[in-house]
Amino acid sequence: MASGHVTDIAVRLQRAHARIHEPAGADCGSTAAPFLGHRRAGDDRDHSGDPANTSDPVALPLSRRCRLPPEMGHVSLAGHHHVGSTDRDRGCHGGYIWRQTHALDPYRPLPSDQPPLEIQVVGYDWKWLFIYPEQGIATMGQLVIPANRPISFELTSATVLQSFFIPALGSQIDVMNRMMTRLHLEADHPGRFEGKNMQYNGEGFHRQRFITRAVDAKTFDDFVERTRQQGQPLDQNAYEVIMKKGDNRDVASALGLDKSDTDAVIRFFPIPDDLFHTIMAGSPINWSAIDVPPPQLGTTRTSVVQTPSNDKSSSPESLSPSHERKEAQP
Amino acid sequence: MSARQLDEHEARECRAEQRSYVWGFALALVLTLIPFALVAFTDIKQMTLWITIGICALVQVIVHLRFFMHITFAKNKREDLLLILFTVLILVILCGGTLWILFDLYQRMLPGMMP
Amino acid sequence: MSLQNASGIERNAHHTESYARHPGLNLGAAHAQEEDTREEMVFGFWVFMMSDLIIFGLLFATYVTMLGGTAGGPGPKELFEMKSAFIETMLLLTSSFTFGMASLALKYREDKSRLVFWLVVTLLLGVGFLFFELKDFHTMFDKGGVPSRSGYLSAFFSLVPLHGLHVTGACIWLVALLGQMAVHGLDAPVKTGILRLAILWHFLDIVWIGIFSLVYLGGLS
Amino acid sequence: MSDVTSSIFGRLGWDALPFWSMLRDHSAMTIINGVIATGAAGMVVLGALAAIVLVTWLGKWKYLWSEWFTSPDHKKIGIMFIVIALVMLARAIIEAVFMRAQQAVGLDGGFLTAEHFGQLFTTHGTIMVFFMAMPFLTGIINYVMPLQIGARDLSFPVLNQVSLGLTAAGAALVMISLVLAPFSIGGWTGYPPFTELSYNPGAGVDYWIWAVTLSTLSSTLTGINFAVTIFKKRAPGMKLFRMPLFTWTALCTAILMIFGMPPLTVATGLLALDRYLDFHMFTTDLGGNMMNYVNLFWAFGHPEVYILILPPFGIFSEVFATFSGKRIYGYRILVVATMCIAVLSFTVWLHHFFTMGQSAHINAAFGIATMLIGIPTGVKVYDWMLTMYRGRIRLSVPMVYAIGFIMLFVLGGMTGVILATPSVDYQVHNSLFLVAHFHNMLIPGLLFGMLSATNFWFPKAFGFRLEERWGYRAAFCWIIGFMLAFFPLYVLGLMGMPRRSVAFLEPQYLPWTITAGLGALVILCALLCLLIQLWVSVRDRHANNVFAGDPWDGRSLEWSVSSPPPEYNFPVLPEIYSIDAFMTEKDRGQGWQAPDQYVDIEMPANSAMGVIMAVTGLAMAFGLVWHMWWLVIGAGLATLVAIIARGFVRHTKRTISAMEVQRTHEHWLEQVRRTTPIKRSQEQSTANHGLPVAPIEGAVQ
Ligand code: HEO
Ligand code: HEM
Ligand SMILES: [Cu+2]
Repeated sequence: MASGHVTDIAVRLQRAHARIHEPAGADCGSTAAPFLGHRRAGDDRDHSGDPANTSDPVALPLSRRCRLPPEMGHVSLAGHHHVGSTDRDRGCHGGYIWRQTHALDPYRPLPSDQPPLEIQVVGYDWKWLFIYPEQGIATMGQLVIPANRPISFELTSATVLQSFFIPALGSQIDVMNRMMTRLHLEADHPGRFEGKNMQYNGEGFHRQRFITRAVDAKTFDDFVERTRQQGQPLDQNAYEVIMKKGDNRDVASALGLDKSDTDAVIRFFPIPDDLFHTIMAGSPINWSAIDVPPPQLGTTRTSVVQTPSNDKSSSPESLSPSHERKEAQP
Repeated sequence: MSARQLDEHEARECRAEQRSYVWGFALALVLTLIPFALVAFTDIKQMTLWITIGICALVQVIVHLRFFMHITFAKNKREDLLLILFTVLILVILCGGTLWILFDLYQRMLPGMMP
Repeated sequence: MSLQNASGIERNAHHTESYARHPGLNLGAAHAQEEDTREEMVFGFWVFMMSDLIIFGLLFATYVTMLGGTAGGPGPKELFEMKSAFIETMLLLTSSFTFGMASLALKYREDKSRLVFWLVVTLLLGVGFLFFELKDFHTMFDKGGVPSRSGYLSAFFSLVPLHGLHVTGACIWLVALLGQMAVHGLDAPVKTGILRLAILWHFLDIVWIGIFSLVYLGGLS
Repeated sequence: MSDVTSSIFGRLGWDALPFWSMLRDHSAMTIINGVIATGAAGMVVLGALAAIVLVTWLGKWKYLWSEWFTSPDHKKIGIMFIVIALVMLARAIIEAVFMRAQQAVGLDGGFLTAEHFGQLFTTHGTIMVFFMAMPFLTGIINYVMPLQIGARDLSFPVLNQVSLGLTAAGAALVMISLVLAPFSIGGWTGYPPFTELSYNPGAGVDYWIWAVTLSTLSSTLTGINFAVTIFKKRAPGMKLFRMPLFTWTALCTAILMIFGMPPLTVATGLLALDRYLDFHMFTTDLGGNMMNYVNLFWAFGHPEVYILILPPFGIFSEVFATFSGKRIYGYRILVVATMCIAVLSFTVWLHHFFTMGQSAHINAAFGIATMLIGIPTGVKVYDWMLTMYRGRIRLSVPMVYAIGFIMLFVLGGMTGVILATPSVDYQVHNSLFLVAHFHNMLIPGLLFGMLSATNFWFPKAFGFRLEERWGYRAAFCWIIGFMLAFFPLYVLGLMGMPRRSVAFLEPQYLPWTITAGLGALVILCALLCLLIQLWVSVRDRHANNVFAGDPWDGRSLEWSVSSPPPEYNFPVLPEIYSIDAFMTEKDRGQGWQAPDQYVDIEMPANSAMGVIMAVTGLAMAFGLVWHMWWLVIGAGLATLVAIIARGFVRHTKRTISAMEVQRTHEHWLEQVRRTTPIKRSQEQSTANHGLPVAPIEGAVQ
C-alpha cells in the first residue's frame, strides 16, 4: 500500500515532538473520565495551538449523568454509585447489574426538560458525517452539540462495521450498514472532546477521528446559522468524494478546502432530503432536492472555518476567506 | 457365507425387531403425512398449523431415535442417552440464544428483517 | 476375528441384552467378539454426529433469522413445490426403513445376499433422493432462486445442500462398503462400517425431518 | 497474464512476493516495510531449506518417516504438536514485539504501514490462538492423558495422525503466507463485511479462512478422540472420580471442542460461500446480515477461551499438589467446578458484542451469566491455595509459573468481571483495556500453564530434567515482562485508546506505550532463556537423566513407568483402587514391581494417513486461496481416494510379544534397583534419577 499520508515521516515526527513538549495535562478530553474517576481541570484544552481554546475557562469534568429512576440514585456510566442513600441493591449484585444495564441503555432517552437535539451519524471509510435533520445541515470532522441538552443520535454506516465513541461522554455503539442504532448522550458542561471509531475497519482506522465540541445554546445557534450561510452543498460530487476511502482531511482537500488544520470542520448546506434514511435503505439519493444549483467545487464558498469556541462566538479569522483553494481532485 | 440357522430365541427376537422397524416406519409415515396433508389440503390458522408441524416433527424425531436408532432408557445405554441429552441442551442454548439475540437486534435496528 | 470363532461363543439367550453395548444397532450375541472394539468406534461416531448436529442446528437457526432477507427476491412460496418435497421425504424415509432391514439381515442372518440386496435398495433410494433434490434446485434456479439473489436464498442454499452433501457422502461410503465386502467378505471392519453408516443414515433422515418441516412446510404454509 | 498461466497459477502473480511493492515504490515507508516482510519471508524459506538440508545431511529422512511422521503413537504425536506450537510461538512473539515497537513510536507515525500492522495483529492473534495455544494443549493432553488413565493409546490413533496433519497444514499455510503474501488484515475475529469480497478482494482473507478451517477440523476430531478415549479406555478400576484432575480438564476441554468448534465451522464456511460463490449471508446488500457472523463467531469464541484455560487449570492442579507434597484440596469440588465452567461457557457468548445494539435485558442476562463463571473459578483458586496451605512447598520451575499464574490470573479475572458489566463494557469495549484483559488470561493462564507443563512433564517424555537455572530466568522474565507489557495497556484502554491502532495522536499515551514496548523486550528475553534452557538441558542430558521415571515424587500413573515410557506405555495395564493411584502404590511399597505375567500387546500399525491428509489439505487450501482450481479438485479427489482406500486396509495392528515386553521391563527394573532413591531436597541435583524415597508419613493422605 502507499497511502498518501505516510509519505513524509520527517514532518510528522516533528509534529509529534511538538506535542510531547506540550504542558502536561494537555489531553483533549479523550480519557474516559467517568470511568477513571479523574476529573482534571484543563482537560479540554486542545493541542492544535488555537489560542481561543487553550484559554478555555470551562474545565469541568464531564460525565454523562443519567437521571435514573429515583430508587437507583445517581449512577455514572461506569457504574459508580454517586449517591449512597439508595444502596439497597447491594444485597443483590445480579439485580443491580440488571437495573443498571437498563438505566444506562444507550437507546434510552435521557430525562430532561429540554427536547433532545436530533443528530444523525453516518460512518464512512474513514470519517463520520453528522447530519442535523432539523437544521438541514451536516458537518464532517467536528461534531458541535449544545451542552446541557440531551442529544439523540441515530447512527448507521455506509460501509463496514464501525463503533462510534466519544470516550468523555460515554457509551460507544456499533454502527452497521442498512441498520440504525441509537445513542443518547448529554454533555453537562461545555468542552471539547475527542471522538473515535473503535472498531477496526482498515488502513485509515486510526485516523477516523473527530472533535466534539459542546457549546452553549447561543453558540450552537450561531454555528447552525453560519453553516447555513457558508456551507458547501452536499451534492453528488461532494458525496462521491465522501464515499472514497480517506479521512476528513482527504475529503477537505478533495473538495478544494484547506486541510492544514486537523480540527477542520467541513460544513454542508444544503443537504439532500432525508439523507440518512436514504443511505440506510441503500436507495439512490434524491439529488434534485438540493435546490441550489451545484456550484463549481471550491470556487464560491469556503467551508473550512474555525470552529466556534465557547467564549468567542466568532472571530474574523474564522471566516478565513483567504485560503488558497485547490481544484477538487478527481 | 450362507444364511445362518436361527435358534428359537433368536427367531423370536428377530421377528420382534422386524416388527419394531415396521412400527417405526408406519408411525413415521403417519407423522409425515399429517403435516403435509394439513399444509396441502386445509387452511387452518397459521399458528395452529405451525404448532402441529412442530409437534409432528418432534414426535417423529423421537420415533426415529427409538425405533431406528434403538435409543432407549435401558440402563446400559445411559451414556449415549446422556450424550444426546447434553447435545440437545447445547442446541437449545445456542439456537434459542441465536434467535433471541437476532430477533431482538432486528427489532431494535433492522425492522425490515422481521419476517 | 472370523465368524467361525464367533459362533463358538456361548450364545446364551438371556444375555443378549448385556451385549447391547452401544447405541444404534447392536449385533448381539452372534458377534460378541467384535463388539468390544466396535463399541468404541460406534460411540466415537455418535459423538461425531452430535458435533455435526450442532452445525445443522446453527444453520437452522441462522436460516430462520434470514427469513426476512429476501431483498425483494423470490421467497419460499414462489420457489418451493410441495410435491417434490413430499417425494424426497418419502424416498428418504423409506431408505431409512430399508437400511433397517439391511441391519437386521446383518444381525440375524449374516446373509450376504440379503444384506447386499437391502443395501442396494437403500443406495438407490438415496440416489433417487439426490436426483429429486437436484431437480428441485434446478427449478428453483429457473425461477430466479439462486443463492446470489438474496440473503434468504443464501441461507437456504447453505442449509439444504449441506444435507444433500451429507447424503452424497453416505452414498459414496455405502458403495465403498460394498466394495470392501466384495474384497474382504463380511469381516469385522465391514460390519462396523455398516453399523456406523446406519447411524449416519438415520441421522440424516432426522435432519431431513427438520428441513421438510421448517423449510418446506413452514415456508409453504 | 495469459489464459494458460492464469489457469495454472490462478491469481497468484509476482506481486505476491513481499519485496514487490518495494521495487515499485521507493518511498521510505514502503522500503522499510518491504525489508521487514522480505526478511520474514527469507527466514521462512531459509529455515525450511536448512531443515531439509540438515535432515538429508544427517540421513534421517527414513528415521523421521517411520519413527515420527507415520507413527500412531500418541506420545510422538503429542511431541510433534508441541514442536509446531513452539515454532509458531516464536513467530507470533516476534510479531508481537514488532507491534509493541511500532506503538512505542506510534505517535502519529512509526515505521510500519497500516497494512503491515493489520497483517501483524491478524497473524499474531490467529497464530497464538489456533496454531500456538491449540496445538500446545492438544500436544500435552495427547502425551499425558493416556498415561494418566492407564491406556496404551488414544481410541483412534489414525484419526489422531489426521488431526496433527490438518494442524500442520494450517500452520504451513500461515507460514507460506509470509512468502506469498498477503495475509488478512481482518483481525483474528475476521468480522464481515470488512472481510467480504467487496472490501477485501485479495487473497489475505482466504488465507485466514482456510488456515482457521484446517485448525477447526483438526480440533473437532481431536476433541472426539479425547472424549472417547477418556470414556472408553480407562484402566480397570479407574472410575471417573478417580481420574487425575488434568484428565478431567482434558475431558471438559474435549467436550468444549466437540460442541464449540462447529459454530466457527459454520461462520467461516458461510463467509467462504460469500466470497467464493457470491452468497449474501453477511454482505451489506441483498439481505445479507453481518450480525449473524458475529453471533456465530462468538458462540465459538467464548467456549474457545475456556478450551484454552481448562487444561492449564488441570496442569496447575497437578503442579500444586505435587510440589506441595499434598493431595489436592477438594478434588470433587474442583471436578464439579470444571464441569460448571464448561457448561456455563456456552451461555455467555454475547458479552463479546454488548455494544451491538440489543436490548438491555439481553445484555444484563448475559452479563450476569458471565459473572457466574467467576464463582467456580474462584472456588478453584481457593482450592489451589488450600492445597498449598501447610504443604511442604518446593519452588520448582513449574511451581514458579503456577504461583505467577495464580496471582496474575485473579487480576485478569477481575478485569473480566469488570468487562462483563454491560454499562462498563460500553466504555472500554474494543479498547486496549480489553487487550490487556485477555492477555492477562492468556499469558499467565494459558501460556504459563503450557510452560509449567513442559517443565513438569519434559523429564517424563525425554528422560532428563530441564535445566533449572535458565528455567527460573525464563519464568521470571515471563512474569515481569508480562506485567510490564500489559499493565500499561489497562491504563491506555481507560484513556480510550482503541485496539488495533497502528498510530495515535495523543502524546499522553506515549509513556505507556514505551513501557509496554520494554515489556515486550523482556518477553523476548524470556523466549531466549527458554531456548538456552533447552540447549543447556540437551547438553547436560546424561547428568540430568531420570530414567526411573518419577523425578518429582509424582502422584498419578504417568510417573509409574520409565522415562521415556515404552511405546505401549504400560507393560501390563494397571489396576486402580484410588485417586492419586501411583502415590498410593508407592505408599504401600508397591511401586516399580514386576507383574506376575506378561502378555502380547497389540498396538496400532504405522500409517501414512496423517501425512497424506496434511499434504492434500494444504494443497487444497493453497489452491483455494489462489484460485488454482486444478489443485483444489486434484487434492480433493486425492483426499477422497485416500479415505476410501484406507477403508480397505486390514493390517492395522502390530503385535509386540510378551517376551520383548518382559525383557524391556525387567531390564528397566534392574536399573532402577541399582539407583539410590533421593529426598526432595535433592530434587534439582544430578542425584535425581527419578526414584524418590518412600513417602513419609502423611504425604499420601
Ligand atoms: C484464556 C482466556 C480467557 C479467560 C479464561 C477469560 C475469562 C473471562 N473473561 Fe475474557 N477470558 C479469556 C480470554 C478473552 N476474553 C475476552 C473478552 C472478554 C469480554 C468481552 C469484552 C469486550 O469485548 O468488550 C468479557 C466481558 C470477558 C469476561 C471474562 C470473564 C468474566 C472471565 C472469567 O472466566 C474470569 C473468572 C475469574 C475470576 C473472576 C478470578 C478468580 C476468582 C476469584 C478470586 C473469586 C472471587 C471473584 C468473584 C466472585 C468475582 N472477556 C477476549 C477477547 C477476544 C477479542 O475480542 O479479540 C479473550 C481472548
Ligand atoms: C508473548 C507476549 C505477547 C505480546 C507482547 C503480545 C502482544 C500483542 C499485541 C501488541 C497485540 C495487538 C493489540 C492491539 O490490537 O492493539 C496483540 C493482540 C492479540 N494477541 Fe497477543 N501478545 C502476546 C502473547 C499472546 C498470546 C500468548 C496469545 C494467545 C494465546 C495472544 C493472543 C492475542 C490475540 C487473540 C490478539 C488479538 C488479535 C486481533 O486483534 O485480532 N497474544 N497481542
Ligand atoms: Cu468471552
